[in-house]
Amino acid sequence: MGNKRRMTRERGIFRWPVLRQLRGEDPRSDAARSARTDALRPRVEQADKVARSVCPYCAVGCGQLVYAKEGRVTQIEGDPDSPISRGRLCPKGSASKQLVNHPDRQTTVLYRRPHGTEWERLDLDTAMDMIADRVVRTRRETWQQEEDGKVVRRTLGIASLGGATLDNEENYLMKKLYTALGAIQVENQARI
Amino acid sequence: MAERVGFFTDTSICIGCKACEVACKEWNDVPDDGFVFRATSYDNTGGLGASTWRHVAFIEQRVPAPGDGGPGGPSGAGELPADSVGPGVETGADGERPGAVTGEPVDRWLMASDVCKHCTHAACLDVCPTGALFRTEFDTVVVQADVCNGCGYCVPACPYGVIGRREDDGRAFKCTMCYDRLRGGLEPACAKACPTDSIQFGPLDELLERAERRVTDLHGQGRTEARLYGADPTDGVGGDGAFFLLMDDPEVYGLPPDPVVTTRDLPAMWGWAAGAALSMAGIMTAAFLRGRR
Amino acid sequence: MVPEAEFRSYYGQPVIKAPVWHVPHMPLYLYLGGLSGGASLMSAAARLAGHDRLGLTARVTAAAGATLGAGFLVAELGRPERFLNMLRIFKPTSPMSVGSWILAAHSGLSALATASAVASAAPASAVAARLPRRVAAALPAVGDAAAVATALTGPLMATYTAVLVADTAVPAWHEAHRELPFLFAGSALASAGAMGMLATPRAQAGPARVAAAAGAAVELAAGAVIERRLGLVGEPYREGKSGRLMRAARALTTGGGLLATVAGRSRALTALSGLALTAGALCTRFGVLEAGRASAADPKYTVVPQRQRLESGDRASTPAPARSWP
Amino acid sequence: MAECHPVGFQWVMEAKARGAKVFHIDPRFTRTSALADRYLPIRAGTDIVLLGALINHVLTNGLDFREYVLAYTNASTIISEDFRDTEDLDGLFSGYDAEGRKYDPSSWAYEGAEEEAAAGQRREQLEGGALHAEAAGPHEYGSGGPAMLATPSTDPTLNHPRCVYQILKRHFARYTPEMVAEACGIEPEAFAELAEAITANSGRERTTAWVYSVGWTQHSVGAQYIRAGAILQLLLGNIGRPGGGILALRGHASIQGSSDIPTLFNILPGYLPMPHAHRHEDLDGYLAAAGADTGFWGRKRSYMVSLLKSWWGDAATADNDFRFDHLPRLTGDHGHYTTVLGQIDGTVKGYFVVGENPAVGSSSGRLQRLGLANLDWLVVRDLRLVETATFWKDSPELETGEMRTEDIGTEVFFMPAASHVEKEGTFTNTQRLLQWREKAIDPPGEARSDLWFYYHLGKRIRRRLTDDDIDLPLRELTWDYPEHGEHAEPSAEAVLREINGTGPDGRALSAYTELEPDGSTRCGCWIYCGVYADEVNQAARRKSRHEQGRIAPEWGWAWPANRRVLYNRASADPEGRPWSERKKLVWWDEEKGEWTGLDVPDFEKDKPPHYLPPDEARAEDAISGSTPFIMQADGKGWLYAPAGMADGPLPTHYEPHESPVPNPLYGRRANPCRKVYDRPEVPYNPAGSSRFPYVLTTYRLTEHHTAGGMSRSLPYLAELQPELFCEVSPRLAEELGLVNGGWATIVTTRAAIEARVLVTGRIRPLRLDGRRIEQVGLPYHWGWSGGVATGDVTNDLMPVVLDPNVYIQEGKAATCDVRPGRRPRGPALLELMEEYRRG
Repeated sequence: MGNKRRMTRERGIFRWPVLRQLRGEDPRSDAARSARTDALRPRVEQADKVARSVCPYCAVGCGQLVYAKEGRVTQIEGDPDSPISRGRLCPKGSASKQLVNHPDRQTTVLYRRPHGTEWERLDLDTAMDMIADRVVRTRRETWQQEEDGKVVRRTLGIASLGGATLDNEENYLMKKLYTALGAIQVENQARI
Repeated sequence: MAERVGFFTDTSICIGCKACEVACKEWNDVPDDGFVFRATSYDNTGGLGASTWRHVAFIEQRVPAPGDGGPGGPSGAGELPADSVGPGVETGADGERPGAVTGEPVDRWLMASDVCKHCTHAACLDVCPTGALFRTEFDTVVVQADVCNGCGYCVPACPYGVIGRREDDGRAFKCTMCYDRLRGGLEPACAKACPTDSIQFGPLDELLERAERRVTDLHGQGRTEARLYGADPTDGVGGDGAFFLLMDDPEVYGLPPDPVVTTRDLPAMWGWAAGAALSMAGIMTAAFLRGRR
Repeated sequence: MVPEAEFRSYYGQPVIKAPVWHVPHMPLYLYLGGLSGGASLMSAAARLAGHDRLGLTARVTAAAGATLGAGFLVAELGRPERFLNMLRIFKPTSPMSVGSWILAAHSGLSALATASAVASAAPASAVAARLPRRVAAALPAVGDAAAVATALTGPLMATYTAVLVADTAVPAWHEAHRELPFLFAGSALASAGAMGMLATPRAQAGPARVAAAAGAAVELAAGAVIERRLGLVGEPYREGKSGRLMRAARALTTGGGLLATVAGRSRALTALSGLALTAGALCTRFGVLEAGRASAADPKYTVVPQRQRLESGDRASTPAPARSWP
Repeated sequence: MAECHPVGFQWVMEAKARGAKVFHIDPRFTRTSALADRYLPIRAGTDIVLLGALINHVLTNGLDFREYVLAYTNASTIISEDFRDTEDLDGLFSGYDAEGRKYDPSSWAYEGAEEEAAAGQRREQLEGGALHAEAAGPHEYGSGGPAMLATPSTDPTLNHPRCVYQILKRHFARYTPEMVAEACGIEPEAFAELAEAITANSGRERTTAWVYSVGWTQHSVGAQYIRAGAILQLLLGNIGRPGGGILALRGHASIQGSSDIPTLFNILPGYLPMPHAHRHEDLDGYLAAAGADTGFWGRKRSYMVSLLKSWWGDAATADNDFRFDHLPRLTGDHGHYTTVLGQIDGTVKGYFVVGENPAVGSSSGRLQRLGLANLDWLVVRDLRLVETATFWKDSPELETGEMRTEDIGTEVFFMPAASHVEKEGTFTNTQRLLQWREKAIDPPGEARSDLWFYYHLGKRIRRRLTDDDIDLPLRELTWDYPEHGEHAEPSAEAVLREINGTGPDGRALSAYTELEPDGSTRCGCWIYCGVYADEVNQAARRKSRHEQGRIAPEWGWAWPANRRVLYNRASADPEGRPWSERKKLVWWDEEKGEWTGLDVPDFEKDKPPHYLPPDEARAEDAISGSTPFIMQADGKGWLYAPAGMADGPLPTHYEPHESPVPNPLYGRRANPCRKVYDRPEVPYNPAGSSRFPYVLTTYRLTEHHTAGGMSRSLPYLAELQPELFCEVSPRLAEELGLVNGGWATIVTTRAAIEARVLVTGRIRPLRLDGRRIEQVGLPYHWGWSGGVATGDVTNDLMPVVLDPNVYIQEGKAATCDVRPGRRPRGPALLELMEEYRRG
């Protein structure tokens, strides 16, 4: 923009578009511009981190660039370098910023006691201990060393169902821990 | 002034995924537009407005067997134009609301992503009294949200029914062709997301050339109903910065068949108004001359 | 009647957006602008013709109309606190921008004219007494000059709003762009005349009655032409809610106009005529807004004429002048 | 594909622009149909008839790619004379046990299998196969084949009446175009066009690809649908070649990974079977019965020992069978639906639900909720409060009075989860490509990654152990990963490195061929070995597509060994030369004496095409230089599966469990081995019942994701498809008085739900045998909570009928009734259900 420098110099009354108009600027373009408009830049330029990620919805595996600023995601869009997606995203992939930033996300632990009618708050550490206690107790109570004369070394008292958006590393630790616990009813969306 | 840029939306390869609608909203922070099941095929956002800057239309049709005739478009696409059947496109004086059912199997499902046309002669921009709407260095038309005072004039001025006023906010909004992104050398969010490249962004001249080639290709494949819309610089709005390849008449997609920028007639209007004003003065003078007697 | 038109659309949805302007803000503004415009013209003529009593009524009416109208205009904005942005720029392509400058000038002038008239009419008043002597002395002259100046701004006030609504994509408005200024001008005269009749002693209200009757005649004539010339596009002026309003306007204006010619004979006739004309002018404005809404809501008004244009080989184009607006 | 994998569909559009012809076969006209060259409507649940007819068309007209078929498939293999086909037994194969509703597959074997030297062991393997079938066994061979002869007797002339080719011909003879019209509702002309197109487009110069999703798998004959596709593609020479294949489009970001490193009951990482109590008493016994000894699966001891070593580390030694006994044993079906019945029966006390929402996402939602309500404790980990977490306060059963909140004793923990940008790790996409995700931000509040949850839960559990013997597997478990950050997040890279495996020197291994059976190597998932080669996270590679070729080998890492096209040895002819210049991918470089090409060859690099295995060869050494299917016992593509399938060696059309019509092909109506339950909680619509006259099929929409947990609550997606709707044809709407935009109630014996009506010509009534069959389509994304877009639960309608091979539910074809208007509320709903159940 040829007259950008002039505009940035202008202050106060001199920015009044009518005056700029009288000086010959086009009232339908240059003269009409506000200071905010002159300063506009894409917000991704302000990101302090750009993570190369992958869309969490279907299994096509589209590349995503996740822009974050001060610990908050400011934009998620396709990674143009990806040979799979070439920077494109479907509506779900395009909505993944909302998935992350959505105010409806539950970010605290909630607890419902047996027969309770409302949620209660529980801190994370306590909840983890309570869950560990229950796993250990249930495992002992339902341990099966043998069935029909055959060694089975397992518990049918603890089961698990995982979604298929789990990372490989997560699935691995799950399967490893469950197997060591003797829990065999370990299932995943992959069968559903 | 930078080179003029624009959108070429090739509806013949649109898969109706609505990524454009969502990508637009994510980038531009456009609020949701309500949650209404409209029973109009897979379209539940209805049309462009203050809170929908990209909108995908869905039209279910039956292609009549050759010889069935059908309303031929101006492009002379007499062979294949689809008859409008089913609760899709309505034909008739009353443009009956969905609910009526006529029943032939659908074998053509048109999908098209609509957007602000960024007209060469933009009525919204012309009529905006505050200068909120302005023409950018990319020859696009953008509302400055910090200037708009919500007068609402641009809303009925647009011959395409694009711009709307958000009633809870009070201001007018529409597609900016991601003006902020353009300033950073990025392409608009919708074009970037579009999985099949139905939405193409680039220098307008290049897009026009590409579009002409695409029409030729399609005609070569026997799809003679393909035609460009908004690509003609001599039309009533001087051509669009966002133009389309359509597979049926524009009105089938909810687009005006022959739009005109209303300000084309403004000089004449001022003329008639001046005449009326003078008449007023004359009558008033006469009234006093007569009333004195 | 116009035969039922065959046309195609997207689920019967409108192609263009209906005006978002609210009721009653928008039609009241149109009415008040017309009233103020007509009244200011009357005040100027009264000053020149020496009709002081009628002139005072007219000045007060002009100022009040402009002020109240501006109030409705501001209230109509989505962001009323930004009403001053109307004067951010001057855009000849925007009737609303031009109108804003006209309104600014007109309301300022009419306020000045009224202030001076009020001050002069009550010389003993505290207001005048407090003013510096020199200012007080100059006041009547300044006021008169302002009143005369409104002879220029007034008619523009009354008619620019017609351009404002016509300069849209709404078929019923745009296609009526020839007649609407006359409709509004006539209505403005009738309104101002009615107000003059109502608020001025009968003996001094003669010109007001003439203006009212003549204005009514112009309004009716313009309305008749719109209905005849516009064909399908004019349908909303004849049918539905807007049609009913327009018919009511026609009846009231006809009655009020006829009464105006005889209103000099009694207070009752004056009141009846003035009120009928005022109501008629209001109905016209409400009717025009409704017609615009109905015209935008049904895609046939947009599609059918355009399709006919295309099929008759008369495709729209943009003439060169419009491309080079400043 | 355009509906559910829009970004993947760009490649179909690209192919179309280059002249590819696209057919779309689906019960309803979808967004994919809109862009296809031809759309073929099909009655849900009849694809085997169509595929069978295509196979028949190829065989009858001799249109198969004969050189490919002869060299690379088992077409010439002679089958046991004990084998009887469905042609002989009216829809049954030999070996059916009516009482147990299962097959003894021994009569399906290759001729000579029973006379082999190690006959006893072979027998055991076959029995093992049958037992595995009880535990969804065939799924265990996901990356390998079951045991079978490496060098069976063959007839290269294909004339032997018992050779696979002739058996196939006989088996599919009744799959005619007329039958397609009668069963599927596809017109003979449309069928002819399809048959002509796929055969003309296959051979040396051209390849055809088939793409499927759960429309093929969620059936009581699901696995056989895929088999049918595979047979057709093998006959046409479209496997292992560029532009060919049968491509599974999977629906979730890492659903492939969730199978590879399974959280599935019947397998261990790398498709090694979970040991069975009655078959696998020790490691040797396990390995003897765990599939083939020839082909790369023959290295299973190395894979298994390396896995045990990576889990139990130094405690796992040759002396203690590498702690094989630490593995719990299966005794049958422990799958998802059986688990739910276990919840109702009270055997399952505690349940972890991690990023899943069975209360609305699994078939028969009511059954799921009855199960949840009978638990002692439930842990739900998710981004938001999904229905599975809140069922106790808002389940539909509360409204009907079947449940009361106060009566539900389930203790519920809701643990907020980290989103995909708040943690790092790998997803495995639908083409087996592992892609590492960098972390962008920390998770908010108490949200944590699932990695964090399981790691720290494990640590806490380990702090609570006793010296008791049952705790030994936990005490000895290798459970020590580097932690970082204020939340002590375990290192995902360290876990990935463990999955990759390490050698005796502690360095990351580069390939699964480096794994040893002696305990000197460790590897958490043998097929992923190499993802951390050279101590580099290969999955994190992001070399731009602009800087590399079409195969893009330096973007992420594909298992196995970064090969992008599986079995790509088949892209070259038996002598190792590309079938054609146009379709070349890998080939034998005689000069260098190695395989080379555009992709990483899926073959031993230096094994020449003319290599012939010596007798008694084991593992890959038993695979000849001219057979590409290196995971199979004989290196061949199996047109006929002599073992490994629970419901027969060849695909056979059976009607869905719930079908409005009898089987037009055989007296046997439905899959004789399908898994059904005889319990009051699991009701079925009687077959052919006039009470349930319509075909019901379910599906997804572009705008939503599965049961909606990640999409319904997002305003930007919810506004695009805000309400549950049913799609019905204009004819049906007219008949039933359904109004577009109004309401309909859809009823099965499981549930009655209401949906908005979308009347559309995209749903076509099909004319079958003079009878009009109406189909009703329902997307299944909605549930009762989640804010902006709520609706009844489509999955509540669906029956629990499972495929006998992989235990997937029949979600794509059932029957239903439709009534105009909204459903009754409260107890009145139960009355309506009762009325329907009475018939």
